[in-house]
Amino acid sequence: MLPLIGKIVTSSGVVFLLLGSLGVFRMPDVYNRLQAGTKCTTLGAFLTIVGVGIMEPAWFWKTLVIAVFILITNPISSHAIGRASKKSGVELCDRSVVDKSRDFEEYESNL
Amino acid sequence: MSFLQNNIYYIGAFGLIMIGLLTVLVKHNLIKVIIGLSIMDTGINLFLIAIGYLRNGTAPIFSSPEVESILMVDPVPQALVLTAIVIGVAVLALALSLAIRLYKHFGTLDLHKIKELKW
Amino acid sequence: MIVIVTLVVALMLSAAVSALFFKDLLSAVIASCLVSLFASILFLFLQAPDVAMAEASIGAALITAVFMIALRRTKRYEE
Amino acid sequence: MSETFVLVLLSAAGLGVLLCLIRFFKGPTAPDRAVAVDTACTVTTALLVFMAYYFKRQIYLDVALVYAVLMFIGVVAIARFLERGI
Repeated sequence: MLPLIGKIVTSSGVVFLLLGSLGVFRMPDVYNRLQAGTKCTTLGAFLTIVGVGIMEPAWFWKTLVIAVFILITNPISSHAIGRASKKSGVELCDRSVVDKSRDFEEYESNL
Repeated sequence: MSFLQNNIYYIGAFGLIMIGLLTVLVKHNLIKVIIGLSIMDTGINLFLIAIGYLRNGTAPIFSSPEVESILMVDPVPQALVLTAIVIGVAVLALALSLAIRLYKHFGTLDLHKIKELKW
Repeated sequence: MIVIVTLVVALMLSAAVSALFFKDLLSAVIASCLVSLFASILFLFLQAPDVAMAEASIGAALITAVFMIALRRTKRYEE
Repeated sequence: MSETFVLVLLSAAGLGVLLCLIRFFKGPTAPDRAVAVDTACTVTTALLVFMAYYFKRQIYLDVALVYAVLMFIGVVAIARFLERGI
Protein backbone atom coordinates (compact mmCIF):
# COMPACT_ATOMS: atom_id res chain seq x y z
CA MET A 1 0.00 0.00 0.00
CA LEU A 2 2.79 2.41 0.93
CA PRO A 3 4.69 2.26 -2.42
CA LEU A 4 1.47 2.95 -4.31
CA ILE A 5 0.82 6.12 -2.26
CA GLY A 6 4.44 7.14 -2.82
CA LYS A 7 4.17 6.65 -6.57
CA ILE A 8 0.97 8.73 -6.76
CA VAL A 9 2.48 11.58 -4.70
CA THR A 10 5.71 11.54 -6.72
CA SER A 11 3.88 11.55 -10.06
CA SER A 12 1.75 14.53 -9.05
CA GLY A 13 4.90 16.33 -7.93
CA VAL A 14 6.60 15.73 -11.27
CA VAL A 15 3.52 17.06 -13.07
CA PHE A 16 3.80 20.25 -10.99
CA LEU A 17 7.52 20.52 -11.82
CA LEU A 18 6.83 20.17 -15.52
CA LEU A 19 4.03 22.75 -15.42
CA GLY A 20 6.27 25.20 -13.55
CA SER A 21 9.01 24.82 -16.13
CA LEU A 22 6.44 25.32 -18.89
CA GLY A 23 5.34 28.53 -17.15
CA VAL A 24 8.95 29.76 -17.07
CA PHE A 25 9.15 29.04 -20.77
CA ARG A 26 5.83 30.59 -21.81
CA MET A 27 5.14 33.65 -19.61
CA PRO A 28 5.74 37.11 -21.10
CA ASP A 29 7.39 38.93 -18.21
CA VAL A 30 10.06 38.58 -15.51
CA TYR A 31 7.55 38.79 -12.65
CA ASN A 32 5.13 36.29 -14.19
CA ARG A 33 8.00 33.91 -14.85
CA LEU A 34 9.12 34.35 -11.26
CA GLN A 35 5.68 33.48 -9.95
CA ALA A 36 5.34 30.40 -12.15
CA GLY A 37 8.87 29.28 -11.47
CA THR A 38 8.69 29.63 -7.71
CA LYS A 39 5.26 28.63 -6.43
CA CYS A 40 4.69 25.73 -8.77
CA THR A 41 8.22 24.42 -8.46
CA THR A 42 8.30 24.64 -4.67
CA LEU A 43 5.13 22.56 -4.35
CA GLY A 44 6.37 20.13 -6.99
CA ALA A 45 9.76 19.60 -5.39
CA PHE A 46 8.20 19.19 -1.95
CA LEU A 47 5.72 16.55 -3.18
CA THR A 48 8.40 14.75 -5.20
CA ILE A 49 10.97 14.48 -2.42
CA VAL A 50 8.45 13.48 0.25
CA GLY A 51 7.03 10.93 -2.20
CA VAL A 52 10.43 9.30 -2.58
CA GLY A 53 10.64 9.25 1.21
CA ILE A 54 7.28 7.44 1.36
CA MET A 55 8.43 4.89 -1.22
CA GLU A 56 11.55 4.09 0.83
CA PRO A 57 10.49 4.34 4.50
CA ALA A 58 14.07 4.16 5.83
CA TRP A 59 14.91 7.45 4.06
CA PHE A 60 11.90 9.40 5.28
CA TRP A 61 13.53 11.77 7.77
CA LYS A 62 16.41 12.74 5.50
CA THR A 63 14.07 13.50 2.61
CA LEU A 64 11.90 15.53 4.96
CA VAL A 65 14.94 17.64 5.91
CA ILE A 66 15.74 18.26 2.22
CA ALA A 67 12.12 19.23 1.49
CA VAL A 68 11.99 21.65 4.45
CA PHE A 69 15.23 23.29 3.30
CA ILE A 70 13.78 23.76 -0.21
CA LEU A 71 10.65 25.20 1.38
CA ILE A 72 12.82 27.76 3.23
CA THR A 73 15.42 28.73 0.62
CA ASN A 74 13.39 28.87 -2.59
CA PRO A 75 11.13 31.84 -1.61
CA ILE A 76 14.18 33.74 -0.30
CA SER A 77 15.99 33.59 -3.62
CA SER A 78 12.91 34.40 -5.68
CA HIS A 79 12.09 37.37 -3.44
CA ALA A 80 15.65 38.65 -3.89
CA ILE A 81 15.42 38.34 -7.67
CA GLY A 82 12.06 40.09 -7.81
CA ARG A 83 13.26 43.00 -5.68
CA ALA A 84 16.48 43.29 -7.70
CA SER A 85 14.68 43.29 -11.05
CA LYS A 86 12.29 45.96 -9.77
CA LYS A 87 15.19 48.10 -8.58
CA SER A 88 17.24 47.60 -11.73
CA GLY A 89 14.39 48.94 -13.82
CA VAL A 90 12.85 45.94 -15.62
CA GLU A 91 9.42 46.99 -16.89
CA LEU A 92 6.20 45.04 -16.58
CA CYS A 93 4.72 43.72 -19.79
CA ASP A 94 2.18 45.91 -21.59
CA ARG A 95 -0.76 43.58 -20.93
CA SER A 96 -0.58 43.85 -17.14
CA VAL A 97 -3.42 45.74 -15.49
CA VAL A 98 -2.32 46.63 -11.96
CA ASP A 99 1.02 47.85 -10.57
CA LYS A 100 0.84 48.12 -6.80
CA SER A 101 4.43 49.27 -6.30
CA ARG A 102 3.99 52.29 -8.61
CA ASP A 103 0.76 53.20 -6.76
CA PHE A 104 2.64 52.95 -3.49
CA GLU A 105 5.41 55.23 -4.77
CA GLU A 106 2.85 57.81 -5.87
CA TYR A 107 1.17 57.57 -2.48
CA GLU A 108 4.47 58.08 -0.70
CA SER A 109 5.42 61.06 -2.88
CA ASN A 110 2.06 62.70 -2.15
CA LEU A 111 2.53 62.51 1.59
CA MET B 1 25.27 3.55 -29.94
CA SER B 2 27.99 1.49 -28.30
CA PHE B 3 30.56 4.12 -29.25
CA LEU B 4 28.43 6.80 -27.63
CA GLN B 5 27.93 4.67 -24.54
CA ASN B 6 31.65 4.14 -24.12
CA ASN B 7 32.88 7.63 -24.88
CA ILE B 8 30.20 10.17 -23.94
CA TYR B 9 32.02 11.42 -20.82
CA TYR B 10 35.28 11.86 -22.76
CA ILE B 11 33.39 13.79 -25.45
CA GLY B 12 31.94 16.13 -22.83
CA ALA B 13 35.29 16.62 -21.09
CA PHE B 14 37.20 17.35 -24.29
CA GLY B 15 34.44 19.68 -25.47
CA LEU B 16 34.71 21.68 -22.24
CA ILE B 17 38.52 21.83 -22.45
CA MET B 18 38.39 22.99 -26.09
CA ILE B 19 35.74 25.66 -25.40
CA GLY B 20 37.74 26.98 -22.45
CA LEU B 21 40.92 27.07 -24.51
CA LEU B 22 39.11 28.91 -27.31
CA THR B 23 37.83 31.48 -24.81
CA VAL B 24 41.32 32.01 -23.39
CA LEU B 25 42.85 32.41 -26.85
CA VAL B 26 40.23 34.53 -28.61
CA LYS B 27 38.67 36.94 -26.13
CA HIS B 28 40.22 40.28 -25.18
CA ASN B 29 38.37 40.93 -21.95
CA LEU B 30 40.20 39.81 -18.81
CA ILE B 31 37.13 38.60 -16.86
CA LYS B 32 36.06 36.54 -19.89
CA VAL B 33 39.52 34.95 -19.99
CA ILE B 34 39.15 33.98 -16.31
CA ILE B 35 35.70 32.48 -17.03
CA GLY B 36 37.39 30.39 -19.74
CA LEU B 37 39.98 29.19 -17.24
CA SER B 38 37.19 28.12 -14.88
CA ILE B 39 35.42 26.16 -17.63
CA MET B 40 38.69 24.45 -18.61
CA ASP B 41 39.25 23.50 -14.96
CA THR B 42 35.83 21.84 -14.83
CA GLY B 43 36.60 19.92 -18.03
CA ILE B 44 39.88 18.57 -16.69
CA ASN B 45 38.20 17.44 -13.47
CA LEU B 46 35.50 15.65 -15.49
CA PHE B 47 38.16 13.91 -17.58
CA LEU B 48 40.05 12.69 -14.52
CA ILE B 49 36.90 11.30 -12.92
CA ALA B 50 35.86 9.61 -16.18
CA ILE B 51 39.17 7.69 -16.28
CA GLY B 52 38.42 5.90 -13.03
CA TYR B 53 34.84 4.99 -13.94
CA LEU B 54 33.74 1.38 -14.10
CA ARG B 55 30.53 0.48 -15.91
CA ASN B 56 27.75 -0.66 -13.54
CA GLY B 57 29.98 0.24 -10.62
CA THR B 58 28.98 1.86 -7.36
CA ALA B 59 30.39 4.59 -5.16
CA PRO B 60 33.48 3.69 -3.08
CA ILE B 61 31.75 4.29 0.26
CA PHE B 62 30.93 1.56 2.77
CA SER B 63 27.58 2.77 3.97
CA SER B 64 25.66 -0.51 4.16
CA PRO B 65 26.92 -4.10 4.62
CA GLU B 66 25.57 -5.45 1.31
CA VAL B 67 27.87 -3.25 -0.81
CA GLU B 68 30.55 -5.37 -2.45
CA SER B 69 34.01 -3.91 -2.86
CA ILE B 70 34.62 -5.68 -6.20
CA LEU B 71 32.05 -3.42 -7.89
CA MET B 72 33.42 -0.11 -6.69
CA VAL B 73 34.87 2.54 -8.98
CA ASP B 74 38.44 3.77 -8.50
CA PRO B 75 38.60 6.10 -5.47
CA VAL B 76 42.07 7.59 -6.13
CA PRO B 77 41.09 10.05 -8.94
CA GLN B 78 38.14 11.16 -6.84
CA ALA B 79 40.41 12.12 -3.95
CA LEU B 80 42.77 13.94 -6.31
CA VAL B 81 39.95 15.84 -8.00
CA LEU B 82 38.47 16.79 -4.65
CA THR B 83 41.74 18.55 -3.87
CA ALA B 84 41.99 20.03 -7.36
CA ILE B 85 38.57 21.71 -7.10
CA VAL B 86 39.55 23.54 -3.91
CA ILE B 87 42.91 24.63 -5.36
CA GLY B 88 41.08 25.77 -8.50
CA VAL B 89 38.81 28.16 -6.61
CA ALA B 90 41.84 29.63 -4.78
CA VAL B 91 43.66 30.23 -8.09
CA LEU B 92 40.50 31.80 -9.49
CA ALA B 93 40.16 34.21 -6.57
CA LEU B 94 43.82 35.23 -6.93
CA ALA B 95 43.38 35.86 -10.67
CA LEU B 96 40.29 37.97 -10.02
CA SER B 97 42.08 40.07 -7.41
CA LEU B 98 44.91 40.68 -9.90
CA ALA B 99 42.29 41.71 -12.48
CA ILE B 100 40.79 44.21 -10.01
CA ARG B 101 44.24 45.70 -9.37
CA LEU B 102 44.85 45.97 -13.13
CA TYR B 103 41.55 47.76 -13.61
CA LYS B 104 42.34 50.23 -10.83
CA HIS B 105 45.77 50.91 -12.31
CA PHE B 106 44.97 51.15 -16.03
CA GLY B 107 41.27 51.95 -16.07
CA THR B 108 40.47 49.26 -18.62
CA LEU B 109 40.15 45.48 -18.88
CA ASP B 110 41.03 45.12 -22.57
CA LEU B 111 44.21 43.10 -22.96
CA HIS B 112 45.34 44.90 -26.13
CA LYS B 113 45.04 48.31 -24.53
CA ILE B 114 46.94 47.12 -21.47
CA LYS B 115 49.65 45.81 -23.81
CA GLU B 116 49.80 49.15 -25.64
CA LEU B 117 50.25 51.00 -22.36
CA LYS B 118 53.58 49.26 -21.81
CA TRP B 119 56.54 51.62 -21.96
CA MET C 1 19.92 6.08 -19.21
CA ILE C 2 22.36 6.84 -22.04
CA VAL C 3 19.80 9.23 -23.53
CA ILE C 4 19.66 11.25 -20.29
CA VAL C 5 23.47 11.36 -20.04
CA THR C 6 23.75 12.53 -23.65
CA LEU C 7 21.13 15.22 -23.01
CA VAL C 8 23.02 16.48 -19.95
CA VAL C 9 26.33 16.57 -21.85
CA ALA C 10 24.74 18.44 -24.76
CA LEU C 11 23.16 21.01 -22.41
CA MET C 12 26.49 21.49 -20.62
CA LEU C 13 28.37 22.09 -23.86
CA SER C 14 25.72 24.52 -25.13
CA ALA C 15 25.89 26.45 -21.83
CA ALA C 16 29.69 26.65 -22.20
CA VAL C 17 29.36 27.94 -25.79
CA SER C 18 26.85 30.56 -24.63
CA ALA C 19 29.34 31.65 -21.94
CA LEU C 20 31.78 32.25 -24.79
CA PHE C 21 29.39 34.39 -26.83
CA PHE C 22 27.61 36.64 -24.30
CA LYS C 23 28.58 40.32 -24.33
CA ASP C 24 27.05 40.90 -20.90
CA LEU C 25 29.55 39.53 -18.39
CA LEU C 26 26.81 38.88 -15.79
CA SER C 27 25.10 36.48 -18.21
CA ALA C 28 28.44 34.81 -18.88
CA VAL C 29 28.95 34.26 -15.14
CA ILE C 30 25.44 32.77 -14.84
CA ALA C 31 26.27 30.47 -17.77
CA SER C 32 29.44 29.30 -16.06
CA CYS C 33 27.38 28.58 -12.92
CA LEU C 34 25.11 26.46 -15.11
CA VAL C 35 28.10 24.57 -16.54
CA SER C 36 29.19 23.77 -13.00
CA LEU C 37 25.68 22.55 -12.11
CA PHE C 38 25.54 20.12 -15.03
CA ALA C 39 29.08 18.95 -14.29
CA SER C 40 27.90 18.14 -10.79
CA ILE C 41 25.08 15.99 -12.22
CA LEU C 42 27.64 14.20 -14.41
CA PHE C 43 29.84 13.56 -11.37
CA LEU C 44 26.87 11.92 -9.69
CA PHE C 45 26.34 9.73 -12.78
CA LEU C 46 30.02 8.79 -12.59
CA GLN C 47 29.45 7.46 -9.02
CA ALA C 48 31.44 10.18 -7.24
CA PRO C 49 29.05 11.77 -4.73
CA ASP C 50 31.72 13.55 -2.67
CA VAL C 51 33.15 15.28 -5.74
CA ALA C 52 29.62 16.21 -6.79
CA MET C 53 29.03 17.77 -3.37
CA ALA C 54 32.24 19.82 -3.54
CA GLU C 55 31.53 20.91 -7.12
CA ALA C 56 27.98 21.97 -6.24
CA SER C 57 28.95 24.00 -3.21
CA ILE C 58 32.10 25.59 -4.58
CA GLY C 59 31.43 25.77 -8.29
CA ALA C 60 27.91 27.09 -8.17
CA ALA C 61 27.75 29.15 -4.98
CA LEU C 62 31.23 30.38 -4.09
CA ILE C 63 32.56 31.07 -7.61
CA THR C 64 29.43 33.06 -8.48
CA ALA C 65 29.78 35.19 -5.34
CA VAL C 66 33.49 35.84 -6.02
CA PHE C 67 32.75 36.82 -9.63
CA MET C 68 29.98 39.14 -8.46
CA ILE C 69 32.38 40.94 -6.09
CA ALA C 70 34.92 41.28 -8.92
CA LEU C 71 32.30 42.56 -11.37
CA ARG C 72 31.19 45.17 -8.82
CA ARG C 73 34.76 46.50 -8.64
CA THR C 74 35.21 46.55 -12.44
CA LYS C 75 32.97 46.96 -15.49
CA ARG C 76 29.90 44.88 -16.33
CA TYR C 77 29.80 45.08 -20.12
CA GLU C 78 32.41 43.87 -22.54
CA GLU C 79 32.99 46.37 -25.32
CA MET D 1 7.99 -1.87 -13.52
CA SER D 2 9.72 0.21 -10.87
CA GLU D 3 12.73 0.97 -13.08
CA THR D 4 10.53 2.08 -15.97
CA PHE D 5 8.58 4.30 -13.59
CA VAL D 6 11.74 6.01 -12.34
CA LEU D 7 13.08 6.42 -15.89
CA VAL D 8 9.84 8.05 -17.05
CA LEU D 9 9.92 10.47 -14.12
CA LEU D 10 13.61 11.23 -14.75
CA SER D 11 12.80 12.02 -18.39
CA ALA D 12 9.95 14.33 -17.34
CA ALA D 13 12.22 16.24 -14.94
CA GLY D 14 14.88 16.41 -17.65
CA LEU D 15 12.30 17.92 -20.00
CA GLY D 16 11.60 20.56 -17.34
CA VAL D 17 15.31 21.41 -17.15
CA LEU D 18 15.39 21.62 -20.95
CA LEU D 19 12.50 24.13 -20.97
CA CYS D 20 14.28 26.27 -18.36
CA LEU D 21 17.44 26.15 -20.46
CA ILE D 22 15.56 27.36 -23.55
CA ARG D 23 14.36 30.34 -21.49
CA PHE D 24 17.95 30.86 -20.37
CA PHE D 25 19.17 31.08 -23.97
CA LYS D 26 16.28 33.29 -25.13
CA GLY D 27 15.91 35.56 -22.10
CA PRO D 28 16.19 39.23 -23.04
CA THR D 29 17.50 40.59 -19.72
CA ALA D 30 19.79 39.28 -16.98
CA PRO D 31 17.00 38.70 -14.36
CA ASP D 32 15.31 36.34 -16.84
CA ARG D 33 18.40 34.21 -16.95
CA ALA D 34 18.67 34.27 -13.15
CA VAL D 35 15.05 33.07 -12.84
CA ALA D 36 15.74 30.29 -15.32
CA VAL D 37 18.81 29.13 -13.38
CA ASP D 38 16.88 29.26 -10.09
CA THR D 39 14.08 27.07 -11.46
CA ALA D 40 16.60 24.71 -13.03
CA CYS D 41 18.32 24.33 -9.64
CA THR D 42 15.06 23.38 -7.92
CA VAL D 43 14.12 20.86 -10.61
CA THR D 44 17.65 19.47 -10.43
CA THR D 45 17.32 18.86 -6.69
CA ALA D 46 14.24 16.72 -7.30
CA LEU D 47 16.11 14.94 -10.09
CA LEU D 48 19.00 14.15 -7.75
CA VAL D 49 16.61 12.55 -5.26
CA PHE D 50 15.29 10.44 -8.14
CA MET D 51 18.81 9.38 -8.97
CA ALA D 52 19.38 8.32 -5.36
CA TYR D 53 16.23 6.19 -5.65
CA TYR D 54 17.42 4.77 -8.98
CA PHE D 55 20.87 3.76 -7.69
CA LYS D 56 19.41 2.54 -4.33
CA ARG D 57 22.14 4.25 -2.25
CA GLN D 58 21.20 6.45 0.68
CA ILE D 59 24.53 8.29 0.57
CA TYR D 60 23.48 10.08 -2.63
CA LEU D 61 20.81 12.00 -0.75
CA ASP D 62 23.56 14.16 0.77
CA VAL D 63 24.27 15.71 -2.62
CA ALA D 64 20.64 16.81 -2.87
CA LEU D 65 20.88 18.21 0.69
CA VAL D 66 23.94 20.29 -0.24
CA TYR D 67 22.13 21.52 -3.36
CA ALA D 68 19.07 22.55 -1.36
CA VAL D 69 21.08 24.36 1.31
CA LEU D 70 23.81 26.07 -0.72
CA MET D 71 22.42 26.70 -4.18
CA PHE D 72 20.47 29.82 -3.26
CA ILE D 73 23.63 31.67 -2.22
CA GLY D 74 24.68 32.14 -5.85
CA VAL D 75 21.24 33.43 -6.85
CA VAL D 76 21.15 35.82 -3.87
CA ALA D 77 24.63 37.08 -4.85
CA ILE D 78 23.39 37.77 -8.40
CA ALA D 79 20.35 39.60 -6.99
CA ARG D 80 22.48 41.71 -4.64
CA PHE D 81 24.68 42.61 -7.60
CA LEU D 82 21.67 43.71 -9.63
CA GLU D 83 20.38 46.05 -6.92
CA ARG D 84 23.91 47.46 -6.41
CA GLY D 85 24.24 46.23 -2.85
CA ILE D 86 27.23 43.91 -2.68
